[in-house]
Amino acid sequence: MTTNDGRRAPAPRPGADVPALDARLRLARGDFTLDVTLEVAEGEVLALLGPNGAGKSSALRALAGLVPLTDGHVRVGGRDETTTPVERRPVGVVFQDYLLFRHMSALDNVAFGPRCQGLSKAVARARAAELLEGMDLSAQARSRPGRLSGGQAQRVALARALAVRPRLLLLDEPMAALDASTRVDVRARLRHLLEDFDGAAVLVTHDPLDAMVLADRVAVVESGRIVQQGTPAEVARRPRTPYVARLVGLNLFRGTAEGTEVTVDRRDARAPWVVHVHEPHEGEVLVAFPPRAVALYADRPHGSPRNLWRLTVDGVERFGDQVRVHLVGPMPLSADISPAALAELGLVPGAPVWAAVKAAEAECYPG
Amino acid sequence: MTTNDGRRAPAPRPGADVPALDARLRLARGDFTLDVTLEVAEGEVLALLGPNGAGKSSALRALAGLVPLTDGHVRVGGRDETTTPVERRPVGVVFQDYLLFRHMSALDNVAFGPRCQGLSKAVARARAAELLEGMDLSAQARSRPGRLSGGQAQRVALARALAVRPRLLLLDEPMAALDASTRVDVRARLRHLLEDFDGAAVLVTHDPLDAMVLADRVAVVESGRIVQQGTPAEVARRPRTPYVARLVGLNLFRGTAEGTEVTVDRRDARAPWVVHVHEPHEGEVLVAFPPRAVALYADRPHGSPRNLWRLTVDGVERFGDQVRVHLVGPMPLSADISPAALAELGLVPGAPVWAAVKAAEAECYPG
Amino acid sequence: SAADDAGRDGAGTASETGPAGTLTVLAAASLTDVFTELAEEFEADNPGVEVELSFAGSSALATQINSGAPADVFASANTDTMALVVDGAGLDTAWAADHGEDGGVFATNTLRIAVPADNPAGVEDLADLSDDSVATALSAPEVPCGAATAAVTDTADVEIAAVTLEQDVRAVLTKVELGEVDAGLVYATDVAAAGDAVEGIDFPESGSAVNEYPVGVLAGAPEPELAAAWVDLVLSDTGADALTAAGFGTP
Amino acid sequence: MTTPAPTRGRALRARSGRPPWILLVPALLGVAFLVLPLLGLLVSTPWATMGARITDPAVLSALWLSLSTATAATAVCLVLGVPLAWLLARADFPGRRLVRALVTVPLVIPPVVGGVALLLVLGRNGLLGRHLDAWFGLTLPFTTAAVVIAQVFVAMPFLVVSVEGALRGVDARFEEAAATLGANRTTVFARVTLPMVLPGVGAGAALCWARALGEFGATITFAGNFPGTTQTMPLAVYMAMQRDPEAAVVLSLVLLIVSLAVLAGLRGRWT
Amino acid sequence: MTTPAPTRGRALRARSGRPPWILLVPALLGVAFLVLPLLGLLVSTPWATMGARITDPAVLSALWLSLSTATAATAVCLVLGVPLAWLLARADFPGRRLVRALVTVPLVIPPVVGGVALLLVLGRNGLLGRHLDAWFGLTLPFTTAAVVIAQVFVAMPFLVVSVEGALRGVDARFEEAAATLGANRTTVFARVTLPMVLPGVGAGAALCWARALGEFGATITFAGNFPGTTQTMPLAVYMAMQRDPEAAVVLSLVLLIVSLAVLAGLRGRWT
Ligand SMILES: Nc1ncnc2c1ncn2[C@@H]1O[C@H](COP(=O)(O)OP(=O)(O)OP(=O)(O)O)[C@@H](O)[C@H]1O
Ligand SMILES: Nc1ncnc2c1ncn2[C@@H]1O[C@H](COP(=O)(O)OP(=O)(O)OP(=O)(O)O)[C@@H](O)[C@H]1O
Ligand SMILES: [Mg+2]
Ligand SMILES: [Mg+2]
Repeated sequence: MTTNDGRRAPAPRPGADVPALDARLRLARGDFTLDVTLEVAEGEVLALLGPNGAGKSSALRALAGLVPLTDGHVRVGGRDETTTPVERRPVGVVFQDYLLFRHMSALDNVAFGPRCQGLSKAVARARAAELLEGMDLSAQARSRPGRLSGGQAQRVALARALAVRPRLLLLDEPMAALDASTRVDVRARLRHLLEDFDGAAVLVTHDPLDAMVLADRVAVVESGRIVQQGTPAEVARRPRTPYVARLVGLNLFRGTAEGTEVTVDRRDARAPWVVHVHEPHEGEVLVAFPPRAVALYADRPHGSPRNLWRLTVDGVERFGDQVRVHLVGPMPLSADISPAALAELGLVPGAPVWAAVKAAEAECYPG
Repeated sequence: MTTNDGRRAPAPRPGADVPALDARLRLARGDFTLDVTLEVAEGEVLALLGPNGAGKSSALRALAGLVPLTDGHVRVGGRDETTTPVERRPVGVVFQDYLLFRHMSALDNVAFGPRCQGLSKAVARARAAELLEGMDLSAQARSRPGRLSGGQAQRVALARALAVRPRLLLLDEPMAALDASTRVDVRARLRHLLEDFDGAAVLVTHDPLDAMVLADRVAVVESGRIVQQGTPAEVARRPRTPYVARLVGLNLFRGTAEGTEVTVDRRDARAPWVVHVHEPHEGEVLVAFPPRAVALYADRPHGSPRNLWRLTVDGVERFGDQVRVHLVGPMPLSADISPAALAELGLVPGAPVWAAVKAAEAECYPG
Repeated sequence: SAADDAGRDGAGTASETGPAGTLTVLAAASLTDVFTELAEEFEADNPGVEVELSFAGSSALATQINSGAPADVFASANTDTMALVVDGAGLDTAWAADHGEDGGVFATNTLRIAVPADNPAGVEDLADLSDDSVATALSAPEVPCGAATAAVTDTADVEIAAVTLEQDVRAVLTKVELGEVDAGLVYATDVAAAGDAVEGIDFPESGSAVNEYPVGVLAGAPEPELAAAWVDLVLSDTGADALTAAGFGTP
Repeated sequence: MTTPAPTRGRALRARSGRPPWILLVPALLGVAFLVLPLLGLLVSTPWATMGARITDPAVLSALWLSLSTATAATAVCLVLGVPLAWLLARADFPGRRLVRALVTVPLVIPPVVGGVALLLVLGRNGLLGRHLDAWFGLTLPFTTAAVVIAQVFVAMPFLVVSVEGALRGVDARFEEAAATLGANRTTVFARVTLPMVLPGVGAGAALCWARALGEFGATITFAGNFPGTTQTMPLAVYMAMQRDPEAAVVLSLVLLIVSLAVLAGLRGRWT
Repeated sequence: MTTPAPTRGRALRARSGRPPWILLVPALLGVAFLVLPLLGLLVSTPWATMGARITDPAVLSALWLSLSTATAATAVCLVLGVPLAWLLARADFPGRRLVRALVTVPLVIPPVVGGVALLLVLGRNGLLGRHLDAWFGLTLPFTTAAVVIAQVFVAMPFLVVSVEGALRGVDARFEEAAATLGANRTTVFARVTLPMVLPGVGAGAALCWARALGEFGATITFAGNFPGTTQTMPLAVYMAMQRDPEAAVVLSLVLLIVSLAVLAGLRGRWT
């Protein structure tokens, strides 16, 4: 189990067992209410993952002091900052579209924070130059933000946020404005930079890959609540909500286990729908398996798979070098098969098909 | 070979061998010049893939008549439209952020085009209502764009573009504004809708997955030129430029083949670097293999892999449930291994390592 | 010349005590030419004295004075406005005791009919203006010239259908100069100033409304002696000559 | 380090601080600059006579004339000024910079001179006016139409400058989107651009209306001063000033209160 | 269906069409409205005497006074008006709507009445003026300072309205970003907000300067009409009008040309 793979153990200060960030955020924005509790250790990166409008940005803005809490607290390094004004919080923020000041050079953007902290112009610029150098941006120091590429702009924004030496680093979708090919590089770079940061970091993202690569821990936010927390691998393997399952591309069902039989909860419960799993469980559980674990047959197969259902093809789409078949029936299911298999099975929307899943492939865990 | 997997054969009109779109686009924007030739058959979807600033949007805008050509032509269904003003081209455009008119309901947005074509209000609205119904948006017909979700807004934009019954449909990053979880659904839906469209469609995207799922053919644009064309599968398997290789996650080298030995082109050519491949080739070739085809060893292994190189670890990042190791040496390489293997090998940046690739895994094709 | 002598006489007493300082005179706009000329004279006669002239509509000046403007002399285009000042900020009591509680009248003005140079409507006397086909501009009854106009039309027993009631005589004259109206009732001084652009027509009833220009030294004047000297100059023969040349009558 | 127990109930607002004095002081001075003169007027107003005056039919007729001509002038400004603003913001033609500077002419020129200029052009003997007279028997000066023309002349810059600013703020890509849907430039303007700049047009119209309402110099010169047809409130104020400054103050206040009521009522919607 | 051979060489511009007449006609009418009166003035100008007049020291002194007071007034408007605009755009306080309407007061009020109002407040017997006099021996009316004050009063609304509009257009998230970097509200304003709205401030200052330059009524009432100290160009125009309307036209043109030169020179930078 690669839960944290030891890459960067949170290093609490000797004798201090307070988390670097300890926050309970409650707030209302119109009809929407947010209520989340976040704890992040020193050197740890927490990713907030969630659909549009889940409240990720609101949470980040509350941590920065940009929106008021109705209740709760924000403690950074054990010190209460709940009512500290924005400009005096020990916080650095990297905004989604970076918000670099267009009328200043990259250097002046980075030196802005130190200047505001009362450092002299020379000292502030020296610190900024050092940070930019550390990010391979010395050549761009005099450039206006308009002349930077997306990846460069992101690093300048990060340097600007780090220049105030924050204890808490907040990043709101730092990769969203980048194109797919530079993303890979930028993501790797950002990872290195985050590894060097010794405060707490909270990262908002839509992209599960970002969360996987950049974060030590993932918190999934839906409708203003945290619905799942854990290491990226845990969350990816054992999603707790359809949103997460869809995000990581799994079939997910909630049901009640009796031994190795799980009866799936269904709205219309005429005929019970049962999934066989490998290890025995009792009570409320979740069952997940990847689309590639689903085998399709035109005729009823006679073999080992313990789960065998008759379903109907709803649609077919090409997905990388695989084909994803959407099935409907008692429960909707996705299956990934090879194009050759597709041609052989002659799957067109409306066609009946047998779907088989080995019990060993169906991961079952308490719901 | 699933080059086109028969899903939707271009259906030329009886006796007409003219492509639905036949364009040569030459233009200059400041220092940047674009020079591409595009041919799209009826019912075919062409994806333009390329990095930021490659000229994808410029090409699309030139097709729509929004930027003038310096040279070339645009023929749609055999008719020359090179100098037709925007508003009289048989073209529908879906813009990146949709650009729905905020002061009109979804219905009026869709009815706008037909109205401009001179249809009466009632007829235009009837057509719009029909289109929206076909996209499952009847319930949202009276909503202002501000109240639509990203996926809904995208469909309204598509309906609006289709309402003018264009012969050429242009889509500029139609998925970019959507979050990762809705993207999967929206992409599938868009595919269905594109399948029903019988004109030519050109789709600009950053995301190789979009290109794979939505397009019949991919043209890769870099610096204003088309550097590669082909079916999505071909492009993904046999990238011709580092950009494409990075995009689809392959290691790619250009070199000269003599039988099954490929000598890789290198700037500093002190010691020749050779990759062994399975099938014999002669002359200029490209060699590609996926990171998961690279096995790593702490000590020199004695086995079948014909390619064995001594490299240095540059960095390690978690990638899904795998770990991606970046290697440097004579040539940079990426390798995907399991976290268990990582722990066992004790790979830290700077550590030496042996990398092995089976000749059968290295795809070789003329460069 | 005689005028020069009179000027020296007028300022004679002051120059013996070696006057110096700045004399501030607020005067009706219609006095611009005359007072500018007299100021040069006054300064020549009293080296070290500077005359500051501020011209505006009489009522605007009255407002300024009643708001405490630090001025020495007020020359109004009509007695009503002077009365506003007398009731408000007031006149210098010492000076008023000598020259009259309501200031001293130094000039008069009578109405004339002004017509464009080519007299398109063929106007010959006041009665012609009652014809509806003759577009006529008059001054508004609120302003002195308008009051005078009312007086002469009463006397002449004609009713004039004006197309506009202008804010001051100058505006009436502008309309005549530009040919926008066929005739206007203005002061004799305005006809004189307008030169060839307009033609003035006298009419007998004009004598029934003689407009009087009063002048006075203001209460709290910073330079009461210079002010008195200025008023003396205006009332002197030199002043009278200048006024006559500009078309004014003198009392 | 003791941490205060978080307060419950009302918002835990990170004390955002009141506006800094270095901005607040000049801002308040600015307000004082605008309000004090108004206060001066209010203090010196003979309130007792107020009632009688605002029911005086002559005042009511001037007020009505002012409101109706200012509204008409605003309408004309909208019809001419919005397309002009569009031309300045969107079309590319030689001399655009000059035209843009010309738009500010009515601001710089003293209104009385503006009135004279209008007479020189549209007066009975004016460049155009003489033909209007000869061909159509139309004379503009001394009519209510002349009041509107004078107001349009002085108030137009406000509309044009505001609307042009708003047009520059509009994302031109929406216009492109409309063009790809088959809309010609007129349709794009009417159905896409205009609805998008409506707030800017509203703000411009409000400024324009206020300026037209306060217009005096050009009106009295070009349109003359005749109760009922051309005597607007500012002219009535001026006339009252000649005899009875207190009455002038009262009339100004009436004008001011009416216009503040209208503007406060309207502006809330646009900003 | 024959397709024309594509032309080579110059841009194959999809004929974007000239502006539609339904917009062009009113726009040109609008321009005509602004230009024709100017033309009227130009035609009736006695060009022969122009040279003599613009070198007349009295004219030069008035012109200089006008330019310097208008510039000073613009500076004062910037100092007071920009913070006021910021307050209206950013701070949330009761009565904001009223203050916003009050800003338009100087537009509506006839300038002469504005001058009276200033006298009522700042005159030697005014609400404040009497204390200024008693405590500091300071009297404002009839000084060059009074000219500036009158101009500030009438020109401030232009600056405030323009700058407020520009501030509303600024993306407030940049200000938030600055706050997270430790900038207090003053620093945010000075180093982030202000640089971002500079074009709007420039446009507002240009309007403000133009209005100050053309100011007549409030100036002559509050500051008087003393050559050299308070007689600005519009007042000189008025005086010329009393004697020699042609001279008035010439002086107006001088004023106009100077201001157009300044504005055309400056405005190109901001828009
Ligand atoms: N200024 C605001 N006023 C009122 N409601 C708001 C405001 N900003 C956000 N909301 C609401 O708060 C909820 C959460 O918004 P938030 O921006 O935090 O979501 P998010 O998770 O960041 O979404 P996204 O992924 O789209 O950025 C939404 O329902 C939104 O409508
Ligand atoms: N209006 C313009 N004027 C001058 N150059 C421009 C303009 N718009 C784009 N360019 C330049 O044209 C080139 C191509 O831009 P284009 O927008 O077509 O790229 P793209 O492939 O769509 O990029 P992206 O993926 O970032 O959207 C770029 O180098 C850009 O700088
Ligand atoms: Mg967000
Ligand atoms: Mg693009």
